[in-house]
Amino acid sequence: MKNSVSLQLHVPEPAARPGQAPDFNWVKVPAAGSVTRPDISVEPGAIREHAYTLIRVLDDSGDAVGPWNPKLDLQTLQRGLRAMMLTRAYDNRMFRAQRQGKTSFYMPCTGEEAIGVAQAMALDHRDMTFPTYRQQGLLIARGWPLVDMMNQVFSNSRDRLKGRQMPIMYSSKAAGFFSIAGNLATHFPQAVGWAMASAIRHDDRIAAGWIGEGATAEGDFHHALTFASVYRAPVILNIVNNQYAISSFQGIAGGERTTFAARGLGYGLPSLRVDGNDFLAVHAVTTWAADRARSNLGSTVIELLSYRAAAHSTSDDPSKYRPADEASHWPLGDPIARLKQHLMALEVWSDEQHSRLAVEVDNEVRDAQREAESYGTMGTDEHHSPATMFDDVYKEMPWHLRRQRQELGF
Amino acid sequence: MKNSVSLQLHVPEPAARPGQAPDFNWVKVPAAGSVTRPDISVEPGAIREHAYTLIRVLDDSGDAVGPWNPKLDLQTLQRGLRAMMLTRAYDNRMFRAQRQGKTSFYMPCTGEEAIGVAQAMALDHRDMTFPTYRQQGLLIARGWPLVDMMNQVFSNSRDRLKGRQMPIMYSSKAAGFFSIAGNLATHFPQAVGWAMASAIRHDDRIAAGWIGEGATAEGDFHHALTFASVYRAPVILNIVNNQYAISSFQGIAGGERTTFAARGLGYGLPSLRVDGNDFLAVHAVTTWAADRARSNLGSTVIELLSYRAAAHSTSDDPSKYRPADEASHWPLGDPIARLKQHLMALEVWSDEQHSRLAVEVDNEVRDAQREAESYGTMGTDEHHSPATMFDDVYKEMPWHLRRQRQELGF
Amino acid sequence: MVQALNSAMDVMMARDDSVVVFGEDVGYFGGVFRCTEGLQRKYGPDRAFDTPIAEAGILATAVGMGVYGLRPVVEIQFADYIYPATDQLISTAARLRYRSAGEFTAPITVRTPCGGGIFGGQTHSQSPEAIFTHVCGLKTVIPSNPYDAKGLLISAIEDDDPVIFLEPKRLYNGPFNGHHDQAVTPWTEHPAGEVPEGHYTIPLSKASLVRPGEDVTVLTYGTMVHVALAAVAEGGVDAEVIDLRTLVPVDIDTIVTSVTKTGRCVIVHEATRTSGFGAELSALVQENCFYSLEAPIVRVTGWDTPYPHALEWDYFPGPRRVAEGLRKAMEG
Amino acid sequence: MVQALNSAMDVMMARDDSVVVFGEDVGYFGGVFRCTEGLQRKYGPDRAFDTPIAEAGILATAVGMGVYGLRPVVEIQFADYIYPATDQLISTAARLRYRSAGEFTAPITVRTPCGGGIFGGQTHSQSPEAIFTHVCGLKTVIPSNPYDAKGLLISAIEDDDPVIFLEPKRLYNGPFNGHHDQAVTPWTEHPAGEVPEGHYTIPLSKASLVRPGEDVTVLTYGTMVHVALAAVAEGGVDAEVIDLRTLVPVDIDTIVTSVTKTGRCVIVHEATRTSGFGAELSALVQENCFYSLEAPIVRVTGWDTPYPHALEWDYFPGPRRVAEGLRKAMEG
Ligand SMILES: Cc1ncc(C[n+]2csc(CCOP(=O)(O)OP(=O)(O)O)c2C)c(N)n1
Ligand SMILES: Cc1ncc(C[n+]2csc(CCOP(=O)(O)OP(=O)(O)O)c2C)c(N)n1
Ligand SMILES: [Mg+2]
Ligand SMILES: [Mg+2]
Repeated sequence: MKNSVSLQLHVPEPAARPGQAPDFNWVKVPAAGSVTRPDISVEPGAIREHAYTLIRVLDDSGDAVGPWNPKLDLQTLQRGLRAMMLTRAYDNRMFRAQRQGKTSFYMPCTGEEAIGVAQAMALDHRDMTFPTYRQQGLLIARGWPLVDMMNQVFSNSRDRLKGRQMPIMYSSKAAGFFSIAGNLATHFPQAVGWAMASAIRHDDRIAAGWIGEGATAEGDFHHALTFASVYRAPVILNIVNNQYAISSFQGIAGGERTTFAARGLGYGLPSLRVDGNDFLAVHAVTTWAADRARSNLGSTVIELLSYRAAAHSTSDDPSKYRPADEASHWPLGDPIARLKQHLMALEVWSDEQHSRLAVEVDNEVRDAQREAESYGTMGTDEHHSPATMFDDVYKEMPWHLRRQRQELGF
Repeated sequence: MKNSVSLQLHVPEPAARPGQAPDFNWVKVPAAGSVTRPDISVEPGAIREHAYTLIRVLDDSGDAVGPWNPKLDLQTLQRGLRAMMLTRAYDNRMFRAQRQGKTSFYMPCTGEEAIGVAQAMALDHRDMTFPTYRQQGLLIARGWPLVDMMNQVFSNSRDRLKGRQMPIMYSSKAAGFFSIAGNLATHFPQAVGWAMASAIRHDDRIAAGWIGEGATAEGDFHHALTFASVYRAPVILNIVNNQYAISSFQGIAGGERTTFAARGLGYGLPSLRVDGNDFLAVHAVTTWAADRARSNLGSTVIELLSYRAAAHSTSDDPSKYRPADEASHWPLGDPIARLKQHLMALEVWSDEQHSRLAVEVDNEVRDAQREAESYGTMGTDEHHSPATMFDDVYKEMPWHLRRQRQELGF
Repeated sequence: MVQALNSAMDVMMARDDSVVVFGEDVGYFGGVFRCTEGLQRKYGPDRAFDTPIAEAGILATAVGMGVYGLRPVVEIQFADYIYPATDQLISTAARLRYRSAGEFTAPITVRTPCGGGIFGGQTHSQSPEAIFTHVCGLKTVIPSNPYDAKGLLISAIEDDDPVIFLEPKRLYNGPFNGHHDQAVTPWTEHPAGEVPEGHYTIPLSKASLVRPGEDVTVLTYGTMVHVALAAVAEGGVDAEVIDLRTLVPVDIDTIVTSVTKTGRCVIVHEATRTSGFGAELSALVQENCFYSLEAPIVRVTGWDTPYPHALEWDYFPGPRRVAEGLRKAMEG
Repeated sequence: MVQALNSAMDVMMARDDSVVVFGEDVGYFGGVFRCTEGLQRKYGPDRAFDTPIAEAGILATAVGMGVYGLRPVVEIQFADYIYPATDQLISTAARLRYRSAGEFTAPITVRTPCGGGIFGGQTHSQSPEAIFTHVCGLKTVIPSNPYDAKGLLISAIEDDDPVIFLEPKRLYNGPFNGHHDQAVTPWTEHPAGEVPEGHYTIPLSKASLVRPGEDVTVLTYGTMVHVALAAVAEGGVDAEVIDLRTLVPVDIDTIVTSVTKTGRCVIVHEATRTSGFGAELSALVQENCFYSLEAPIVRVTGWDTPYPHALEWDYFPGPRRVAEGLRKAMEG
């Protein structure tokens, strides 16, 4: 009845470790334009292959090709480029601010800017977003003031979150940007709940959630997909596969044997895999998924294939676990460079314009930082009074918190 | 950017409610023998369709057909039939025992006997099983004494679990039968952990876990599949889709838009959907999955399509939520009747033999019950001393439990 | 009590269309304890519905709905099954108002049957309230009778903070006093069994003095209120029995006033003892009434073991054990 | 302390090939706090490996491995992230021996960094020990120095019951006494910073009397041991400081002996106050030492709020607050 092979535990290993040459041969990159674009009313079962391929619009020469070309007007493309560059400039300055002791912590999204930015632009500004800590691009693309974001990062006297949250844990009801969760994945099924509520109230707003490929292993990922499928919730479920979860490569999250988009198939949800560094492709699939949601066709799962080009956070040193030059070998390139190339291919953009814009956005960040710093930084003592620490635990402060506030001397 | 359709919440509804005619038109039943049987070394991606079809061996006239025919010898078939009939007789008597006040609770597996029994027979007796409360057939097929099972159900003086667990929460290390969990799904990733341990120790024993289709919605289901996929754990992950989770039909668990076997595809696991009332098909797919596991090819997901013919438990009244005569319309029939038909088609079995066997197994259960009752039942006071309540919380009893035992008077 | 709880949800669903009710088996079937019976028929499947078996998913979607602006009332089928939802409860529901400085809130009510006495064994009998009381941002409520149950549940639903609403399942059908060998009394024979039809509230954080007395204070809640009353009656002690009703924020004034008067205190709960809510009560009493105390505070509780199925009445802190506790407190 | 913990695992992996170590980032990288550095290189990827980000999955597979016969040591990256694993911990790990009457057990050790002081905000600073102490079947251990950390971790790994092993992350690199504005002292300057290389154990359930004294007993553990010592030194009170080390089962004899002698008691922990483990300690002390107590027991704890990022030093119960607590206990 049984053979006598001795069993072995398989522990996934990445293609390359520090000291080895980067190896991305295993990343299959289909030609831009090669994937069909079905109607939004398609039966999910008919497009299962879309979970295993890669939707791409921008080809190697920067031309937009194929059925997923969203045919965005020039102004939209330039807005997108600007927002991505602003996001990168913001990340760079905030990362440095941490090194200068102005904040305790920072997390950049370098290399992943197309995701937050293009998706914000493809959604309606009234739609609700449930991001992770790596979608600052959403807030920036929605035009939220950098100064307000920095106030949070600096935990200063104008920090709307009153210094309570770690840096980058933004929250803005006005911007439709849900309070970032420290506990991975918790927000993902909450996005589904929000969407269910919108459906219960016959509203027309939809929700979108983001999750890292690493965090898909949490139970809450499964809860999100289950509830989204059962109730056909109007929600877009985005998986950002940036290859890493702190030190562990995507194989440890379950990416060795299939794609992350494939997860969605198990729930009967249409699942698209997209080149996450291709602004146009990201915009196009997000629009498709949003249209489905708005048409009561339910939820779509999107895997955005990208690469975390920088450290996980200011506390991390990626050279400890991956080849130092791996980022430059990432086969899908850099989202900003690729959109720039596209605009240049369209002959509406030049290197000079690009350099000028780079200076412009950097100045914008610098000015914002100057203002935010005038309200205090982590090092200074300009923050909210310790008395505020007892507010908002409950709507009304109960007796025991009043007593504790007194104990502290307030 | 958005249309103005007003959103609606979709809440799945079963095909028929009490007072309506049973409706199983939505159950697609492919012909027996129509599904291919790939080699165990097949790439999981090559057999995705196996998650959407139904592997069947017994055809309508009771003949065993097609590539999945396990070609079991007569003795095995008769052992299987007997174990299924013994299981049913056991369930019937224990259900009645609850009505007579001899136990506080009981849960039958009526209609699902092929699952526990055929799977126990396809596994090696040294393999470890992590069942739910509806796989008593496993224990019975492994020849575990009925009296011991009843002692647990009656919480009597011979109950090895010392009256601590609710009836039917069997546990037997000797039988390779893991202690039944009250908290659904918790044991499913534990089965994976056991299998990982077996691989770490280069053992040759594999594990098998069972879960109801309702409980697949728990996070632990997702954890099981993720870890099984990542580490290629030698474990069989069985989903018993018996159409109901107490009162809610499988659509509420996410079965409206796809199959439960399809869940496994999202993790790159080969996933087979099988007629759970077809003893031969269940035996065959289990053997296939066990061979894969033993050959270091990793985990297989199996959806066993069946129907919960009786009440969820003695506390349940299914006529409140489903048509009273639904069971008799279930298109896959009854597992005992179908194996009987097969044996008769083989001309090795007769109605008389069958009736004789039915009496024989019922007598066996009756005798066992008589013995078990002699050690006490719920109503009587023959159970373990209250002093034993404080044992086994820890390996050594700490001071506070010793004091509490004294407080109780021991 | 089942009808009272049902009525509270019915009243609130009728008054406020942002109230939605969901959980395992609560829709068409009306809940395994029948508490949501009829709500789906009356308010439609998008206001009262069944969910997948995923307690974390139930809590998570409830939080998301709360963020949207709804007021979800969810059922966890047994309190023993709330653990998969712990992260959603602690890390998000309880912390959302704080972490967003009041912009996002989760005004949810989590109903769940707790306690033993129905031979449910270790996974249908637990009383996990202490865990919730340790989580700042959560309120924890346990009614002991139908009148309170309805008034407290309406207050919980109207409350803008997340409330864990524990329902002692042994009280669903009558005021059980711990004498398991005696005939079951139905609520109809109990004064608090009479429940007005419409909307009324019992404020959260207000205890109820269910029996005034001079000699010793009994702090308790849920099923044990009735057990304590029985023990007091049988033991002939002039005890003041306080039904806390809300555990956090607890009604400290009522506690302090009583213990200051009696100088003695017995705490009674069904949950396991170590780090149970009785520990917090004991700490509070000794911090606030130290100089009035004439004898050590006594805790009468479930043992620090899982709830054993067949030995459930040896586990349950019945009237005999409460009476012993009273004696101990009186003797000092 | 990081090296001490690493050494404990190293020693045990070398002695007992059933010991396996896993968790998020613990394999190749060696853990975000570097506690498992080098173990994968030394013992291979099937004895020290990375896991998917699923705390419940980590605990569940650990339980399954325990059932098989291994002795898993798992890391939860921050104690704040243990909540998704609550159900596996409470419903299975803690209950398995009981529910199977000893046939199946889960001899697992769950290591996890706890406490604040590194500007981690509300989701990297929590001290959830009270929850585990309420769960019968679990043991809860918190070391306060490298020597103890190694000896206790070896005991935990060798123990046949599931042990929650909380590592105060602010102590990883030195004996932090709460004076956050002073220079960091490394462990090399502390006597307990010296850690023998090989195998040795510190028994579970034995407290350590870190400072004998006559006037008041301080019950504490983890980081707060050092804060309490600083407060005592600065306040000039002759306090007896007890480092509990194991919370459950707690060393009741050491506690009772001390409080009976001093007649006063201050309990110090970093966790939120309400239903914290201080409540249980307070209850135990007053139950066992009532007639010796000359003043109310004082609790000095974290506030009942989430741990606020920028206001962390207003939240942290530092030496000033502990000294105030001592004064209060002395004045009565
Ligand atoms: C519940 C929980 N477990 C662990 C962590 C610690 N942690 C923070 S980020 C991270 C990696 C997440 O990786 P991924 O989901 O891929 O997102 P990415 O950082 O790549 O954007 C981990 C393990 C956490 N925050 N929450
Ligand atoms: C965590 C948890 N939640 C809820 C329950 C209550 N419960 C017991 S059985 C059951 C239905 C399970 O249905 P399914 O998984 O389909 O198994 P079946 O009963 O059909 O065999 C429920 C909800 C439980 N035991 N554990
Ligand atoms: Mg990632
Ligand atoms: Mg079922």
